[in-house]
Amino acid sequence: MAVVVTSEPLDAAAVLARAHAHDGAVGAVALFVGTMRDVNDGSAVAAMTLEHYPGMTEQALADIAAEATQRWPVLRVEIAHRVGPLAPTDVIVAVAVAAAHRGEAFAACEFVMDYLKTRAPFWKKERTPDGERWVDARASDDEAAARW
Amino acid sequence: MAVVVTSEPLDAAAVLARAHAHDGAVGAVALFVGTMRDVNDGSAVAAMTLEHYPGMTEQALADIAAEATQRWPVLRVEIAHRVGPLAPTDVIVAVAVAAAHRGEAFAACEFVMDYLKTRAPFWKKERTPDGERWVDARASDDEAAARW
Amino acid sequence: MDTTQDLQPAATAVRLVYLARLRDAFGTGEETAVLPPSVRTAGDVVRWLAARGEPWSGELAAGRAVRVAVDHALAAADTPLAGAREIALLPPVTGG
Amino acid sequence: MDTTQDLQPAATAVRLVYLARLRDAFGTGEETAVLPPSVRTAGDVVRWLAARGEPWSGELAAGRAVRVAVDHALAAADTPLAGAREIALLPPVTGG
Repeated sequence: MAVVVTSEPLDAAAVLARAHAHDGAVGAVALFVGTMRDVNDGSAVAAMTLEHYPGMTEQALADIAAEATQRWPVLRVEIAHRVGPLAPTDVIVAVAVAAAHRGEAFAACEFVMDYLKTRAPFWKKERTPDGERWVDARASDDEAAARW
Repeated sequence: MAVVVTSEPLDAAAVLARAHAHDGAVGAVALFVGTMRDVNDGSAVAAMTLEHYPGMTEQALADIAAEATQRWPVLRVEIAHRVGPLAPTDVIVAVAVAAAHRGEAFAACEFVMDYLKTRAPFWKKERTPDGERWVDARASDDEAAARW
Repeated sequence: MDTTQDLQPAATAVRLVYLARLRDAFGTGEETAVLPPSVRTAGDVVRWLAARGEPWSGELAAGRAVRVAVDHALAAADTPLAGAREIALLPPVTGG
Repeated sequence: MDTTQDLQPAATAVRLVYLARLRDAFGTGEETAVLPPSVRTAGDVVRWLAARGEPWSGELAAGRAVRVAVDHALAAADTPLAGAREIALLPPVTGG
């Protein structure tokens, strides 16, 4: 189980490989990759900065991974999150969950994403033709997290 | 949208990359990777052969991908499935779905796997210390597919 | 010549394909057969083959999970065979 | 010296941290403050800061979505501050 917060480009394939870990007990790996879109709420987005709360961020992600491990029989949870300046198509987040079977891998991966989206201290600031703007939280994210 | 059936080792990262396609409209990619375990139903499994029904296989996978594209607003569905002899930890299947948002990427990816597990003509034959055996279908797979 | 034959569609040969466990059980992966006119649906094919006796009767007994693909598409028991060129018998699939 | 002061715990300074939109609005990312004894919970901190007037009152008005982290852990409104060293005010998060 590992958590990475970095301002370097993220390699989703490396996150996937760490979760699978060449482990013969693993039958399923669910990977989610969040990437930067070039449009949001109807505006073109040229660039983005991801701010976070150093010190709390790593702990929040580790807590979410630990919670997933408690709720489902998973073998490994890997979370990597980018911070700092990003360009469209860049990877923002990669979450990989390895398990014996696919049901728990999918569920735990989706759970981690839903919790991360509502509990991990990251904030997106977009640069659009009209200037910079903080991204608003989505009600649908709260609803998604409330499912679990 | 692409379907690959191959006896060569699968590269899940390449499947992921094809789904994302460096496309600024993509905000989410869900990837599932099924890998060979070294144990099943309590027996050590040293090797496996994946048989399929050439001619039908590609069509069945393409139909499943098309169905996912109809049901959810997804941008790309990529399916790659291994056939022939496999060793533990080898990738059996990789399914990647790209979408604007994560909910539909997760749902469509899980749907493709559930349908693939019950409708695509693949059969696993395992080599165990007691000899070769065809793997039995799981009732849980039928239940998973019936959800959609 | 029996004139009632003229009322039936011309009998054409179909390819029958047996996969995985069924191929092992039947000792062959495929054969060519001319189906009798009474065999009109995917379900009819299974019952017709089961009537051959063992090992067909055991593997294809009512209640055994066998699926039929007609020209590479999964069929239901009542799917008509009209014009089919290849009919495959599939044990429950276990890929992925 | 006022003897009633002796009944209160010794006032200690805490670090107050403001993130993202709140940092921009307050014009500062952090400050050190000595909280009055009446400020005992995470919710109390928000109300105490809101009482400073604008821009605090607007950003921290009742009903605005602001979360509090006490020593790096998300807190509920009634989470006690006892012994807290760093209290952060977070707008709704938007990562991932």
